Amino acid sequence: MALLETFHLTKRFGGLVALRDVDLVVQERAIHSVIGPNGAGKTTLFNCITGFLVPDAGDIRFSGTSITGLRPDLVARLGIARTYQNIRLFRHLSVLDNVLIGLHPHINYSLLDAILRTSRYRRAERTAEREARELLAFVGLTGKEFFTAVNLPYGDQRRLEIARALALRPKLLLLDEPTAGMNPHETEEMIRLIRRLRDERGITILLIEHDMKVVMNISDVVTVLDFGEKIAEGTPEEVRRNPRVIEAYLGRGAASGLGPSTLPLPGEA
Amino acid sequence: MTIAAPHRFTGGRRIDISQLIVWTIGGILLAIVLLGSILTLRAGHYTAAQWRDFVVFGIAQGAIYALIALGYTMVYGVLRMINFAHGEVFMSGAMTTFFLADYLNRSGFLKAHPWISLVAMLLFSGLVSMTVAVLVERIAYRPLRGAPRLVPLITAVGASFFLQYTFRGLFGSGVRAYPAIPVLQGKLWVFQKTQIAVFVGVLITLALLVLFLQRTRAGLAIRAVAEDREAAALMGVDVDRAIVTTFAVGGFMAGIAGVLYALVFVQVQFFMGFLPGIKAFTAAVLGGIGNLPGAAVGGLVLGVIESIGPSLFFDGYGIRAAHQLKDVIAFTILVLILIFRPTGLLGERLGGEERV
Amino acid sequence: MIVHAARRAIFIGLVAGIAGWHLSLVGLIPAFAQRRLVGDALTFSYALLVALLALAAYATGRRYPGAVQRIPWGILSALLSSLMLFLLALLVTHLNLRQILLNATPELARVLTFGGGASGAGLVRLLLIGLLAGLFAGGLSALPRPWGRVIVSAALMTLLLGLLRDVLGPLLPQVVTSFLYGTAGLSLAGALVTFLLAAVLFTLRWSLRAKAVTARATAAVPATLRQPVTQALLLLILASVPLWAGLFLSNVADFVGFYILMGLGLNLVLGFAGLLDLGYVAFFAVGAYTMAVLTSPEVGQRFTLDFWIALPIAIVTTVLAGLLVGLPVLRMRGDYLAIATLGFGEIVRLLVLSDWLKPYLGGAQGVTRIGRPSIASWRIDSPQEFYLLVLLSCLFAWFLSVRLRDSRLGRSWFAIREDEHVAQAMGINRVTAKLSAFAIGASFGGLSGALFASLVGSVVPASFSLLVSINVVAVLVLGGMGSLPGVVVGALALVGLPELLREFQEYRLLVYGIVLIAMMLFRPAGLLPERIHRRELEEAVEEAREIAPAEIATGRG
Amino acid sequence: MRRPIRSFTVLLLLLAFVLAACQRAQPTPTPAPAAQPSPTPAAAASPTPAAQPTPQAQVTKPTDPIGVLEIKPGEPIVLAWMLTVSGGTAQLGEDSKRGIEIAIEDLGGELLGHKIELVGEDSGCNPEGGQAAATRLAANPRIVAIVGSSCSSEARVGAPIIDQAGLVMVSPSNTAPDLTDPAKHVDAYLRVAHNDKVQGRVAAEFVVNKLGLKRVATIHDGSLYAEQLANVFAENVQKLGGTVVAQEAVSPEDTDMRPVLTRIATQQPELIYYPIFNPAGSYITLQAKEISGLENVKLMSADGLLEPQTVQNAGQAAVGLYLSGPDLTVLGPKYQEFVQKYQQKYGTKPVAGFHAHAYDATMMIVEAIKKVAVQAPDGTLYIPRKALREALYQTKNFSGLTGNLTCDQYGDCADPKIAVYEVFSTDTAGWPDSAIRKIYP
Repeated sequence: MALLETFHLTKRFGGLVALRDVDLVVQERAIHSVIGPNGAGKTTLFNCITGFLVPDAGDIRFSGTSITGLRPDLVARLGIARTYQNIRLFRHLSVLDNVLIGLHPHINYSLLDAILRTSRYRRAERTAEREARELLAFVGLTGKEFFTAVNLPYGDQRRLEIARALALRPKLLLLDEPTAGMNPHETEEMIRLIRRLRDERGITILLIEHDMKVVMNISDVVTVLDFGEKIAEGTPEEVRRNPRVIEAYLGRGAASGLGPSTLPLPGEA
Repeated sequence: MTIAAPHRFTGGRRIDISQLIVWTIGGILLAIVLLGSILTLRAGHYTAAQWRDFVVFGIAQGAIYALIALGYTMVYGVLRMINFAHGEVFMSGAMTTFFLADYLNRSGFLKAHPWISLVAMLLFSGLVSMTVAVLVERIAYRPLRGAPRLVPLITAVGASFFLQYTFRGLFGSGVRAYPAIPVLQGKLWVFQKTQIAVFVGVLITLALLVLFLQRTRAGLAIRAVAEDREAAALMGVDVDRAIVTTFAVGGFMAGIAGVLYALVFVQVQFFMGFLPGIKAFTAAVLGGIGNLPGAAVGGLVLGVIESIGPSLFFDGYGIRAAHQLKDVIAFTILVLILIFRPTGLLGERLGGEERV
Repeated sequence: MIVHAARRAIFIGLVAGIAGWHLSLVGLIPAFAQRRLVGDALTFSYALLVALLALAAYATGRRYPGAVQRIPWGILSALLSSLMLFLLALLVTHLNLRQILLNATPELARVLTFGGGASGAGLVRLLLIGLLAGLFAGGLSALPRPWGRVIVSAALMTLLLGLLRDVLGPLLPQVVTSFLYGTAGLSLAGALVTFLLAAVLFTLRWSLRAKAVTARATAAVPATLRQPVTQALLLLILASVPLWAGLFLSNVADFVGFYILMGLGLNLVLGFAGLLDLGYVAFFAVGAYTMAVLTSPEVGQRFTLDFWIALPIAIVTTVLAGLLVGLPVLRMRGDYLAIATLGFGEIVRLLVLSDWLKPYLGGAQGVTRIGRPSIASWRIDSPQEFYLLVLLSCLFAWFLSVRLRDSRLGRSWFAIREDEHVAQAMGINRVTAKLSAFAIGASFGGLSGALFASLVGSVVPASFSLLVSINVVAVLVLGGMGSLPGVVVGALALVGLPELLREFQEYRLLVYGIVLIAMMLFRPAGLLPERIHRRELEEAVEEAREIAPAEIATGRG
Repeated sequence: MRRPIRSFTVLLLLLAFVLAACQRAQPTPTPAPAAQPSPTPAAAASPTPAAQPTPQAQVTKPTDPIGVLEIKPGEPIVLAWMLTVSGGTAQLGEDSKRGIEIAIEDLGGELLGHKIELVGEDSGCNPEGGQAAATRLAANPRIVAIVGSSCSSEARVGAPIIDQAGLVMVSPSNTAPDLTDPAKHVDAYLRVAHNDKVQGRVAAEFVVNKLGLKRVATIHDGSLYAEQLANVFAENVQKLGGTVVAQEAVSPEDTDMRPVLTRIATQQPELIYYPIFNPAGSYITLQAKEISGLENVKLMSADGLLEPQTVQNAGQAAVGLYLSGPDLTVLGPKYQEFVQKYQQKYGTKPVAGFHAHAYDATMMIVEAIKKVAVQAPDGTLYIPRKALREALYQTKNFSGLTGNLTCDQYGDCADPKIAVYEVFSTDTAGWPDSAIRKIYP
């Protein structure tokens, strides 16, 4: 069953067309990757889905209902969480607070409860903290609850960002280059983490990734964007063989900083 | 695989109650202003000549706003920050030059060579303001480059008060009156000669500024930094130097504005920079901040609205002493522009930065 | 190396000299010439000059590891500054600058040269003092860890006590007063005793704190504050202020209270939610004017309400005003927000000033005969009685601030402050979060305004100028944005102290300017940084050191 | 030893609080400041009738409903000023302050064996300044009485605060009718300056009768003084058969007066009366003649602009300006003597119009203190505050520099002599004679 669908999604910036008639179907419990050279419109796609950009035309549906033009916070509350290419944590807050903020929509007490510290407030805060600690444990940050986010090592920051996104209890998680800047070992771990997200928590994953190894390794479906248009879609195997994809990458490979060698040729593992 | 779209989305963001309220308020204000104007015009208290006078006064005042606004706009274009202390830069030139003017007057030089004296005063004032502007940049802004945006804004406010009360301490809180310049007394057609001097001064300064930005290496560097600071740095532009130049040029113009202000309004004091500063900022925003012609147009438009507004908008309602509401009009325009068209009348030249 | 060091010493010496010129010519130094601190000799002017020289020496010397280098370079720059000061004295004496520079008086020359005048004697005096200051500063900084700090703190304490003679004198038992104070300022013996006592106290405090640190207790001060006994004691002291403070001090305390209230309110907006509101005075004005219109027989409907009925109405009105200001500026950030709110603040002032609204709001003449509160048969009239009301309001605002900070609303403000975009992606409704910050923050300002109007008995438009907003921002910046104790410290230092030092009044805005710039340059987190923030930082750094020493990024705080 | 005593006093104070609170509830709800001043001394309330200290009084400290000030031997008698000494109106306040200083000098700096100490607060010629200054002065319990304020706006908000604190103030230069209006007058407030009911009338007579002008416009700046004087003037002009064609307002910070002047020009006035302060006043003087339709209009202002700054700032444009104000030319030889002292001490002739008034205000206060003060054998001086006020209200035929002063029950003590001056030269070196001359009456 399709969790997220876009129909003829189009977004322009002045004269530049960032997305043109993009149709995308993300199946439930899939790990779905979006790839494409720089400037292909991947991040714009994410921004449209999460409500930060209003598409010029087209429709976005989440679990069958249209979410086009919905305010970002409402989109988030429906169960779409995201991370960022250049990590965006609440830098001067503690690790725990970062996650607690993610839990914001799920904490229910009134202002009066907070002011009077009613039992309801205390219960909600306790539950929230427990859940936050669980999430931190899940991503492997136990013991660092009271670090300030900026002081975490790079890999931990990535993980914290995921924990924070998980706190929204999302059905769909958008990951924007989760392995960027990581060493092979860290990348390994991240791949494992992403798998666990789907397997243990049943979260559908939409992924932007530059590292082809990662893409080919974990994706169920891969969509390829080029100049805002969808040029291919299918299993990693299919996409890898698609001549248009090879052309898109090879043709401008040097210019986009992505040499042909990064695209694993057929036959490679 | 193509799917026929079941629904084609055409509208923008779904309607938001907060936005609705804001638009309603804006609409009501517009209606009030329009109705007031119609009532005033139908009452017909004012002759055409008087409306013309209002416009003339507005342009004279607006030209000074424009000159100060250029400094705001340049700094904003380059640094993306509001140089809150710019009004004080303007004041510092005017205040200091009073003593030169006074000296020239006492020694009789002013009477004998009014033009030379005027040029000397303009240059002197420009240099003083320039020095102050550069010092402010060096001390209050440069060490904080790269800090969160709030931080230089706070130092700017601090610098503004520091300068105001420094000048108060140095020269006293009293009002000083510039000597009259003999050749600029009297009228030429409907204009005072001083007003004409202001227009001419503004035009020349603006022309020189455009030439400077278009034709010199320093100007090129400034434009490059305004466009993209990192890229400019990579291309070998000395960013710090370009920024200092910006402040220097902006300061120089503020200094010139200071003397022109003194020509028209005669009296100067330590607090004189505050209101013109805010107004000039309004003008810069009105024209589209970062946009040089915009600042000039914004200044003139603001000056004219301020001059005409109280009579045109409020007389029809029979509001007492409507002139008092002049600044309310200016500030309301400021807020409305920031809400409804933050890119200003002529558009913001230097896009790129997200302002959701 | 030597050339570099010399250049540095000369540079700092010149900068300090220029600072000295500035302070002299704006009149700050001569203004304090009559304020004697210790005995008949040490005036506040002299203390300022010596402090300037010592500071120059310290700034020059602190680069170097040992006393051997610190002291001579420090002395060099202190001497250079002294020379600059002497030069100014010479200029002032021999050129007639008074026509232009108001403060270039012979008196200034006398003060600058420590009474020696612009002559050889003056030069010798100045150089000698420069030498001593350099020696002193260099020596202090060369002392082992706590001692330099203890001596400086004790000296400052002594000077403060001397400065506050007129205020403290009448409060202390007469025996103490007559021992401590001479005809003006501290007596010599009094100064010595104060200094020693203060030194002992600071040493004690330091060693206690050192112990606390080794015991790994989280931040020492808040922990002790949190203990109920300390809290109760503090409360008792605060509540007893009107009994011992007298009319004048109570009045000052009231005004400090108004600023604490406003500071706490702006703290929600600026400190917590990160929205720079330069028009905060609008809320103060709305509160004050609502109180005025409702309780004064002079304007409006000619009816008067009781204070206690008017107060909640005033607060509700301010909340509405907060929403009204908040709505349009929701989408703005940073500079634009600051300017737009500034515009709002000015609009409010201009409207209450206008003849147009005069029948309702009193115009430029304002409104007088504003009602005072009474409880049963007790009419709260004097500043002393009012103090209790102000104190209660401050405590309430503090309490509310703490509770909100620790709630999900507080967290959503922090999120907006840190990254508005991400906050939205985390499901935080920007509209509610910002509007609630504006509305609740405004209500504190309104409360403050209503109390202010009632205490003073009159409101006039000029009381609600931009300066009030700037004042509140400065209070926050000094104390530390987001820090509640910071608000109190900021208000005491920036509102209380100038009230106590009459000569200071004229220079208070100059000092605000310096405070705003200097704090942002040297200590952006404020004197008492936001507590959570600091605690986390300390722990984090400490623990992280054990785990991954290489990867700690130095935070902003 | 002192400690227990102190805590005991604290307890007593607390008790006193409660008692005071209970007591105050019972009588009429009228609060103290609104109470009408009684022209006759309330026999029961005021302890020491006018005469010199009586033997009984020497032993016991007098009582007084609003407090008794105790000045121990060696302590000074503190007088205060509350004047505008900064900004555009600085000359006005500075001039008055000098008047006070000369008065104290004339007394030899001493009164009843105590030194006179002068303290003061800048009140900035606006309500906010008055509020702040009054609050500060009210908080200083050592002050006996205040000379001030300079501007009427200051007094309107300041006087109630002073009143509440139990102090008394005598203004040298407030002229707004409101301040001594029976309905609005506060008990603590007296003045030796003329009431503008007089000034406005004289100005109107001058304009209509002497100049023969019928169409006038007025401008005020929102200050109490300007607003009321403009109104009184307008009323009187109408009474005398003229018409008031426009009544406008500017704000003290305005610099561009051309739009408002243009609005006035639509009504073609023959004279514009703008009794406001500097710098706004000078802006109007400077800009009025630039407006088409106002080329031949006459300009007239009042004592707020009666200072050299007006001429210095406006230069040639000020020539021909009429200014109403206190008539100093008819004052006797005592005044001439005073001016000489002034010149000796400050190196300039008086710079505004209210130095003599300040001198008189000070002397009036000193007289009243002499009347009510009670001296204990050890030299301690007791000054009952309510009695001091009453003594001031009883001032009769007090011979001052500005005439024979007699106070009425609403605090008006002046012997008003108003003149109209004309600016004839821009030379302010020999102010006032070198720049202005009296032309009426």
